[in-house]
Amino acid sequence: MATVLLSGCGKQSILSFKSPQTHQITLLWWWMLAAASIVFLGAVVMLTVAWFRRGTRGLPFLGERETLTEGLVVLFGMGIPVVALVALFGVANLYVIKNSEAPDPRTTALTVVVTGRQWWWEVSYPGTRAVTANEIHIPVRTRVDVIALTADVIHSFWVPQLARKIDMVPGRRNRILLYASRPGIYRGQCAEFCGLQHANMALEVVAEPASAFRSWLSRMAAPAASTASASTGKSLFMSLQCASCHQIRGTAAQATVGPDLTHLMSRRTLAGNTIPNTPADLAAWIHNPQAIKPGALMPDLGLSSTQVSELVSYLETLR
Amino acid sequence: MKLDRVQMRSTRTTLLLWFGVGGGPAAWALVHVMGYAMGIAQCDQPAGRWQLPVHAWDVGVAAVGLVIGLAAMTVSVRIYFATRGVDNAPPQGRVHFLSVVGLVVNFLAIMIIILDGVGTPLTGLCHQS
Amino acid sequence: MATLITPSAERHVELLEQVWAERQGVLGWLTTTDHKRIGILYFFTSLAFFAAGGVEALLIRTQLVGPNGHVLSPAAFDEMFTMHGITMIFLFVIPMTTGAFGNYLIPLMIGARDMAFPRMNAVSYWIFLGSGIFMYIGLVTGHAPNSGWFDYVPLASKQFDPGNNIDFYGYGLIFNGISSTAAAINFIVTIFKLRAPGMSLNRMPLFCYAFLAVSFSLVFALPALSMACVFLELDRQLGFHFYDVSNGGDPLLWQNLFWIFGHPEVYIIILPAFGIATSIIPTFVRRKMVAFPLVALAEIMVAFLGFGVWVHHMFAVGLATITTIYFAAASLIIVIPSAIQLFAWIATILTGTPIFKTPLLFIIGFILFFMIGGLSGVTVAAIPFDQQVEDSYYIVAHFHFVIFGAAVFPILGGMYYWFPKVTGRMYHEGVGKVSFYLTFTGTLVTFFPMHILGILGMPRRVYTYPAHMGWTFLNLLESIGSYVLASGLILIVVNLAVSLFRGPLAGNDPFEGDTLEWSTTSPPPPYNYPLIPTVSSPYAMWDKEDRELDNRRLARGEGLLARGHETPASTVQDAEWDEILHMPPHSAWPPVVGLTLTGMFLMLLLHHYEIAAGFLVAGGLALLAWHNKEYAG
Amino acid sequence: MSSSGEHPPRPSGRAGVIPRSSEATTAGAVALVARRRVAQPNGWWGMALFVASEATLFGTLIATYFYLDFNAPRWPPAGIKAPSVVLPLIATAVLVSTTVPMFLSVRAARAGYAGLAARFVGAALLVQCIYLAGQILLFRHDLNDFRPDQSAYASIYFTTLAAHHAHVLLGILLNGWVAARIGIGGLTTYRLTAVRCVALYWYVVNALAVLVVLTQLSPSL
Repeated sequence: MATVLLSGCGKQSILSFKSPQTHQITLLWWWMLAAASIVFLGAVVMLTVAWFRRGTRGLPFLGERETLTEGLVVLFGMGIPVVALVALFGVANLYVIKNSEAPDPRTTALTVVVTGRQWWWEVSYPGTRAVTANEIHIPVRTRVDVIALTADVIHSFWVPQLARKIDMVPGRRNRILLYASRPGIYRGQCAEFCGLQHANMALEVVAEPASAFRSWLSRMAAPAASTASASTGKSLFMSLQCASCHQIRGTAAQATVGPDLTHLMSRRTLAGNTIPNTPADLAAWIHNPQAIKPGALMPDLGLSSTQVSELVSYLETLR
Repeated sequence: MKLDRVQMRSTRTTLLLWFGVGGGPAAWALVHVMGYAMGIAQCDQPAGRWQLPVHAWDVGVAAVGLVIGLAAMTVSVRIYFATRGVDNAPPQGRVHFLSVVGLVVNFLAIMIIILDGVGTPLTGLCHQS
Repeated sequence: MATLITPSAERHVELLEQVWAERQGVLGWLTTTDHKRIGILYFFTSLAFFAAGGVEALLIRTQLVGPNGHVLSPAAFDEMFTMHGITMIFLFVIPMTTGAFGNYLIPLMIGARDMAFPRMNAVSYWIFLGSGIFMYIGLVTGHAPNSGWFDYVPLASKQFDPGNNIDFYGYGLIFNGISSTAAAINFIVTIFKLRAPGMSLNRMPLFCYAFLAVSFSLVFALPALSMACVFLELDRQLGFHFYDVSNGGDPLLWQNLFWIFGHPEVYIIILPAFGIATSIIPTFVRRKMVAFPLVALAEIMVAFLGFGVWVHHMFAVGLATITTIYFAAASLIIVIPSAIQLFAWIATILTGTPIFKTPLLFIIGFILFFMIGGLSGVTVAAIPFDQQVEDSYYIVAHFHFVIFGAAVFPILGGMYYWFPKVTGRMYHEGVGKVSFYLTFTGTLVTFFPMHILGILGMPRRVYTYPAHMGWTFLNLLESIGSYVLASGLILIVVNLAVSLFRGPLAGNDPFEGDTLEWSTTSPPPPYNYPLIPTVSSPYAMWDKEDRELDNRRLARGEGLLARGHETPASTVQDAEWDEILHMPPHSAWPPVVGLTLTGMFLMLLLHHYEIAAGFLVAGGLALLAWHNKEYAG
Repeated sequence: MSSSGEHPPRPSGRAGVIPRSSEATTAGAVALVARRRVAQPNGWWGMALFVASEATLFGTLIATYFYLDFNAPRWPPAGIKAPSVVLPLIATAVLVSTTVPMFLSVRAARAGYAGLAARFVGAALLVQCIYLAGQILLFRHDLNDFRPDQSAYASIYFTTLAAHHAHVLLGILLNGWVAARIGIGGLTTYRLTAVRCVALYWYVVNALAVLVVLTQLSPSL
């Protein structure tokens, strides 16, 4: 247990911070933990002493003088706490907060709009056509201004290793700084209860070198490559309800209820980071979403396995 | 000065005593509500309907609150010394007891008011936390 | 022992026995206005709800015992954690502390013969019972509230929750609030006006200070919740737009109103625990509390400051720092009254000569758990850290240490402590100790790992979690702990249940307690005291001269007050004997009023607004009939 | 510490007789009790706390009103004209004027004049009924202009007013009850307390009326 804590392993541990902001918050946490432990142990010691001296009245060494005892209560109950709390107020709420506050737009190089939806994340890059889902790509060591919106209920955007959380509240345009000191993939999860599948509403932040990011972004902005090979699957997609919820840019499918599938196969996972994005998982998902994510808004269309495989073979072309 | 039993029951003493107990907390409540209302009014308005001098107001209100709090503190200190060493029989016991209550209560209220008054000017206007 | 009977005293006591004779049987319990009987009704009702809430908790823990659990469906899980919260807060802790402990003990501790408004006391119980049943009808019919006890809109709006699940919550809490408000007003007036002559404010037991603080919090906090729920139902039923952002409303309005109530609520839950602790400690360490005035004011001050910290539940919604900083400051300083009390308790135990009997053990557990919960509470008053762990399991750990570890342990200790007074029999000490160690370990193992889970990034209110997150072991540990905890609680019930029949007779004052309730017989007679006791300190039972004086006065039949259900009323500050009141013996109207209100809310829920209005009128008529019988006061 | 031999303290500076309120059933005895006791009766405290919670309730409503105001781009929103000032202010002034007869009825009751007290309450009752009737007409008139399910402004506007009118109605019922009780049955300590409670209720409702009307009219002020 302690080793888990200290090694700071775990994909969402605030202890394995990867940005100056989370670094400071975690530092704050260690200091508070240290102070709290001292206070707690002090109390335990006093109670232990009380147990050993249960036969004798008064304080050890200091005796029974009531005013002295009351003075100690004032010292430990008011004097020391006031000092500690005022210090904490200064450090946390006046200093550290400067790094966790919403960033000044002039100091950020990139803006990403993340919209929470039941139960997935829509990610778009203003100024480009790029729209994707549950996967935020950012250039490493770059200050990114994330605009956190919601399309339905309140969600909360939380990638513990990179930043503190921010709620996505209807009618509010909340902002938060996203910054990754090191390339990597950082998991995040919705932190505000948002309904049946709150548990399966996760996302990944992919921090990559600027060049890789730029090529990814241009790929995302482009429409789907038109492929004749999977035409049956394609026509199925358009004829069944699929097209009434999903968008595939460059085709007739233009609905924006569900995630944009233009570059579906470029994503690592499906269904809000619930299952990996392999043809087999994709088939299982299309065949019966409710079995994998009960309550999810994608209906069970009752497709035959041939229909499913045709759909999958088409979707596989969306790279 | 020392208070005798009659003075202790007098309306004047009673009012002073309860001001000594409730003054600081009331002042804090004022500062608190004003500060929150100002912040919401200025920072959560969708269209720029108004520009409020939030920083100036926050400090000003905190100053007023501080004055009230200190006044209440003074009162309870005076009563505390005026009734020191009495036995616990009413009214003097009760008066002394309430003066002690006033001392600590006002101390706490004043502490918060100071943190507010010092903290807000050091905070950017409408920086989303 | 106060009722040392001389032949002449005997006559006076017999007279009182006739005057205060209680009705027998079910009718007696239905129409009773005796604060002790009402307290017992509260006790068993809230205990039943505690069991229900506990079962819900165990189901939650069983679902989370490992990754991808299938014990509960997502929908069922949401209903479970919602009902768990509502039950534990509104149907267990508040009715158990104010309803059961407060009702039974406050009049005894202040030397009164009943509450200030005995019939209103009864009606509070019947309304509480009605509201509890009302909300559980939802669960039984499969429409339990399902968006958390905090019930954030828009998730709770008609659009996203079209069933009537949320209506059980909205109407249920308005309904429940009536009961709590009535009870709170009753406590305040009782403590203000019915204190035994001589019990001036500075001679009042700290237990009463705690309950005074709680009652004031309830009176001023509940309107915010009731109004929030009224807005919610107006939005849901009649299409109003309080919370609807597309028509000028604001979902944060709900959060503000809810937490303006919700944070004082936290102190409403914890303060009675402080009160119980401050009455158990002096008895078992055999000395008076250290720094009496400081502890008294701390109890009041916590309740007062509790009204100014609500936004610390909203640090992550994106408010401006310049507004949140006010609440951060208040949230930090509110720690100090609690710190004062903690060190006062510790200093009292340290300088006294403690006997570690079961009740004191539970208080020691309470002190340790309250420190853990309080210290983690300090950490979340640091805005950036709060924004990191908010809505993670760290918060679950924090408030369970506060409202289970710190609020419920004194309740359990108090059950043991006052069991001999209420039943006249002694519990089994050995089994009691075992039950303490079980519940203590259980609580620690269940809730402590939650801190670490939060730090490891596990969010709250998830019905499942993936296997690869490194959360599995700790969740398993917690689930095991929850079963240990449950076994401990069951052992307590068994101990008390068996002792009720097999326990040795306890006598009036088995622990040499410090407050007045120990001076009367166990269980106390309907009139509580044959004569109104003399008081000259907060530790009335330890003023032997006063008790002997009482016995002499009883023998003389002085101040007997036996012309009817009489009790003295005294002045608010100095408790000087001011008038003699005549209390209502029993009344059939309180249950009737409770019934009409239950009917009204059920009809509102089913949209039969005319019938609901009919029930309202019926209730009004019942009140009219109720006030037809006049008692002074 | 304890004070041996001390008898229960009597009200300071007055005769040692402690009034048995329950036995004061004649006007004279009631007046005597009213003179004798120092503290406010329990019923008065109960009512004081009840109206305190009611005041908090209105505080919530008014706070909500301004919270929504602060969050709105226009207040009242487009399509709803700002409320007209004159009539509501006059009506409120009329209601507030009933504070006087309520106060006088308490004085009369304390002095033991049952009939007089009942008549004062009756006078207040009459004015209050007229007020409520007028307000209901205004309310219906507003409903013709805009409906509560139209916007957040409309919702809080009508809810606040309705809440206040409901409190006036309750006060009217209380007044009717207490007037009948005293007018027919004469005075008892219980009824004296009742008059004082109802009067206290009205003082607060009248004060709230001023706050509510100022809130209601704030866009036009």
